[in-house]
Amino acid sequence: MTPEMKGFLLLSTIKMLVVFTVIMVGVALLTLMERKVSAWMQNRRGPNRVGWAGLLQPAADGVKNILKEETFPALANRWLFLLAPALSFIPALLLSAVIPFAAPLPVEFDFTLGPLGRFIHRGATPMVVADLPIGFLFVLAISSLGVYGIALAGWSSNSKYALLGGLRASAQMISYEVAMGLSLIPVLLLSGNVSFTSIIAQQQAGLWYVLPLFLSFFIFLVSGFAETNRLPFDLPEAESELIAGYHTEYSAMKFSFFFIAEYANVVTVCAMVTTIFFGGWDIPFTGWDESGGVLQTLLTGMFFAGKVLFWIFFVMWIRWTLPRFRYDQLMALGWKVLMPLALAYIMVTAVAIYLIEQVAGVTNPRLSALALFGLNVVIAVLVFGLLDSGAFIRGSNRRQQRATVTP
Amino acid sequence: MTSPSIPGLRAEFGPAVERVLVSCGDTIVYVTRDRSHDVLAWLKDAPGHQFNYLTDVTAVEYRDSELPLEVVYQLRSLSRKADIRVKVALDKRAPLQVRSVVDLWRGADWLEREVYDLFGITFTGHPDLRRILMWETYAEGYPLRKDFPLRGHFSRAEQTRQALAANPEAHYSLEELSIAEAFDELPPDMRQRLARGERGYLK
Amino acid sequence: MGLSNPATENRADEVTTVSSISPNWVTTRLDFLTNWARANSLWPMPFGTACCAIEYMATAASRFDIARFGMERQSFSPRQADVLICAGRLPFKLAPVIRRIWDQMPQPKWSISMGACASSGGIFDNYSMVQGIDTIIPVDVYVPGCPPRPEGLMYGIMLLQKKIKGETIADDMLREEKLVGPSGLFLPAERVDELSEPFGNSVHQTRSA
Amino acid sequence: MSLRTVEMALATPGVDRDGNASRVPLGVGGYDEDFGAEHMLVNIGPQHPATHGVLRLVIELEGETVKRCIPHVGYLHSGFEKLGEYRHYNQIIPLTDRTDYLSPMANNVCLALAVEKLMALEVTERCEVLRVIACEMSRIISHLVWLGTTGIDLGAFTPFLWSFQERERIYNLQESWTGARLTTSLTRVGGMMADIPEGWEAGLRDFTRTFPDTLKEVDTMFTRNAIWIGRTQGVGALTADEAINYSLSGPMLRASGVDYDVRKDRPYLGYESYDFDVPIGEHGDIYDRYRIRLEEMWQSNRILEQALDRLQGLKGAPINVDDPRVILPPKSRAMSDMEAMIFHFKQVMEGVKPPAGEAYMGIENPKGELGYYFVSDGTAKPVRWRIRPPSFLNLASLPRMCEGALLSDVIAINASVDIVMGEVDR
Repeated sequence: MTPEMKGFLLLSTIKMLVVFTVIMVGVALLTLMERKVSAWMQNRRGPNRVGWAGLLQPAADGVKNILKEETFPALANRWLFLLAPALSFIPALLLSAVIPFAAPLPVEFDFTLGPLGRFIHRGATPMVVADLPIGFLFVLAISSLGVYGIALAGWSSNSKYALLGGLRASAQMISYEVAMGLSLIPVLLLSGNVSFTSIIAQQQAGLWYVLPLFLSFFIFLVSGFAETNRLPFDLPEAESELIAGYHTEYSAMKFSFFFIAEYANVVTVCAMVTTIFFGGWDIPFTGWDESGGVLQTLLTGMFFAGKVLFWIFFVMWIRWTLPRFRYDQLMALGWKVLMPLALAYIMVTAVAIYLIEQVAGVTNPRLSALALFGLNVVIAVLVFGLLDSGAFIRGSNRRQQRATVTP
Repeated sequence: MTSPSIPGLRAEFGPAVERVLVSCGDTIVYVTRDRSHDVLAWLKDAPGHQFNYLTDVTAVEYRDSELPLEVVYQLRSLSRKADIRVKVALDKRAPLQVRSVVDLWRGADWLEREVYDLFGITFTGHPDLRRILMWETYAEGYPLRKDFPLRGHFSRAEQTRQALAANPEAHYSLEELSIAEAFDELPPDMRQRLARGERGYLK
Repeated sequence: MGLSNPATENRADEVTTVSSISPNWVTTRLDFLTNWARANSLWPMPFGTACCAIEYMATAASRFDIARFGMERQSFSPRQADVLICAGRLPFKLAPVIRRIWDQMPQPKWSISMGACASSGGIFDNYSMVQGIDTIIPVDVYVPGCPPRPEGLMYGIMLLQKKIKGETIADDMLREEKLVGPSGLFLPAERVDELSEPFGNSVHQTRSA
Repeated sequence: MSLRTVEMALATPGVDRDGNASRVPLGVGGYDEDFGAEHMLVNIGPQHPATHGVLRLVIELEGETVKRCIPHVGYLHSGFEKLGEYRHYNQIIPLTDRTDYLSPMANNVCLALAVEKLMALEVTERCEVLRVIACEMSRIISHLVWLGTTGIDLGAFTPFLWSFQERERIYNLQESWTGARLTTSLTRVGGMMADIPEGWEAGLRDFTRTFPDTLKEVDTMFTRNAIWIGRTQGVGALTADEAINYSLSGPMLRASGVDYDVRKDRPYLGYESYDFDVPIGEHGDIYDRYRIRLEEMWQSNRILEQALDRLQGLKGAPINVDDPRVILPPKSRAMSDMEAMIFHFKQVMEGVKPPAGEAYMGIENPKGELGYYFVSDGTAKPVRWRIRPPSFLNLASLPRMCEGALLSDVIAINASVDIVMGEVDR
């Protein structure tokens, strides 16, 4: 093994450890954040008895869950029952590997470590565990694995609530997978690349994609909510109908794994939204390139975290505000609204890009992005006008007019 | 003042209207058991009366054990804003039976089940007459009868034992969904199993 | 359900031996950690039946906010719950249900009997009401009141936390539960009579008779 | 129609008679070797977050469509009516608190009115106004709980806490008047337990002034919310004829377009002299029920304001009837005056004795028409105390409303009925 490869491995291991730790601790703190945000919205205090302002509450919950009795329902399929939490937990963590979380950091070292030999690394290191050239394709592929964990959990529990939850989850996640994938194609058209690093670079050069590709962003966000089973799409664990849905029969740490997976998924979706539509770690109007130093990496990292946190807050905000969809409405929204919308949007964007870049010959990325933005404003007004008229979600078409009867 | 419906009622049913009295401004009509359903149906639909709203069905047992048990129907006419109370006296020595009025008012369904549950009065023609408040295997009797002690017939220990033995999901089955009609709809194999007493027995 | 199993041996007369492990530094440190975590993360299983359930809801709402104790995750699935809060009266028809839920909860578990009806039957000394849920499941804390004020319930919760902090993993009898015998009683019938003579206990029909 | 009773073997599900574990069949009906059953039975309750207590629903599902829904009640049967036969009339009042524990004060009022009808008593004007205030406060807090729990059932958690904040404010008023937050035992036969304390009107006036803010907030959150509308409109609809045939009452009946409100049509407590509107729905679905309950809270607020104005003119007026048969003499007189002491003694030991006869008194409770039916034989304890439970009758229409709905709709429909199990099961 060459010293360069060893250096690469060393760096990757360090990045892996850092990301894993940040995600795990972050998820723990997110549960606290969820509780605090909900408390804030409901004029409450939220946990504040353990540690300063309740900061140790996740620790208490974690330790308690580790020490709690593991239950196995009689006649549950034992192996699948055990495997399901892991199956939903691992993909959630895998996803965090491909998202760049800061500007590249110039690292240089050259040392020898006893029997391990020489480690060499030179040049800028991208701040991502694995800078995959397949970018968001990997994310789409892995995130659709998460459904197995949930469906298996629902099936193996030998409980009807769990079964219904699992069924709902698989239908819902697979449906919205389609819309999610389609919503990313305009991104591909505009950036010409699926790698996150180059998408960020493109956004630095032009505009954040939320402006030229607003509808993509909207569809992606809605599908993201559905993918993570958060309100208003939390049908798989709809508390008032299915008690706890697919994890009804899970106790202790196995239940915690589902919990962690859910929050890790939220983090991933928010990081994806940030990376694809909000410029990733880009700080607008700075135009820093890869020549920056440690300070730049730190600052961009913090900026990235800030953006992700905002979206996480947004997710929680929605959760504590909106009621839940019904199952058929959810499916109608996915298949009858979002998917055709995404398909039509692909066409419109493709034509628009062709017109702007080939026919009009605009080469400045910022200018062409601005032109697309103008187009998007028009489309958004049309689409939201249609949605608001209540043709799809409202269900008012089910309502029959009836004369008032006075006895 | 008696209700203006009384003359019409007397003219229509004659001796079936046993007596009429007024208490606290409410008119009470006693009718015989065999004509009770006819009287109620007539009161519901006859023009000029139209007691279309069944307020309540209940029963009364007096402390004097000689007095009959009474089934009480509270009727109301929503359009005329009038009330009438129809009573059917049931002799305790005879079987406690009266015609069900579920075919007139769907709302009577649960009310009659409740009267059956708490007083033991059978409503003939009721589609699904089961205990409603007490559980199906409740063995102590009919709680609102005067010969039923406040704390029940059994000791607390026995009550606890019986309650715990009553399976919370015993009725979690197709048979339970609608006991009166389920049997005929059951698949043949299940019917056979039931007949063999594998899940229970028919009586 | 674990109920039909008759208690094969009667432990009532046995001398309770507390522990096989003597407390040492390791167990006390571990005790501290486990008890701290358990006491501060009591996820309630709200078994709300009647009036007390409304006061329980008030306790969960903004003004009193049991979220401060880390209790806002109401586990309606008993598998994820730590403390069963029986809020309200318990008729005999519901007795097997609460027993089933208690059996479904994983260890360690505790229970709070909220209100007079759950604790003793309250004003409902009649044919339909269980005279205290402790004839069905073991109870850790009784909260008096009809219904108890939210402050009362929170005091009960804090008492339960105190109780949890006094537990030790060295005590292997801690979670042992006696099963109900074939007579439906925890003690043999003669012993109940003996204990309740000559006046009977508060509900004098509890005699084995 | 034949009547058959199938008695179940007392074996634990999942365990056969010999104690061996067995798999509970997930479905029923049309059993097929390869694909299993067509239908699935889902048991909701008695302990379930959406059953508002201990209701139990057995639902037969085809996919997620409800084929049949069978409610099972009685899990909170507390024997109120039996207990009432062993109590004096005034001693029944604490029992009424605990039937519909979401609106205890209105229940107290109903009991007092029923016994007063039995005894042909006329209460004083101030007492009437105070009882109106009690009824309307009850209506507001009961609808608030309905609003919050329905929000939870449809997935929106936050309005529950908003409504409980408002409830806490009414709890404070109730507490300073009656001494209890929930179980008020407010009325006595012929009067009230106590007059309102000093400065209480100011507190209620403050409430009536600020309460509409919360209503507006809820209104913005739900009334035009696309998800809320989609979940509620056209779901669980009942026609007017069906509603009457099922003996529904209260908001359930009015949502179906039947213009019937006991306060308007059989006025009691001088309701005819108050200026308020009765909202009527037209579709009979969940959305109309929601709109009606929301509007009723506005109207109750209006009535409260009018009642407070009237209370101004009735300062210092008596709240109890001047009748030693039913009202205890003041404590100071009972301690010093022989006659008063005898009355006190007889009242406490023997209780109120209405003449033999019977009376039915129905009032417009938040849930619908609550009726108390008393049969007296001239002794101090009723022969029969019957509660006409509005939510019991409203709930009986659930199977009809759930036909063809989805599983989620069942939860929403059940929430829209606004049941309180203490009253359903009594």
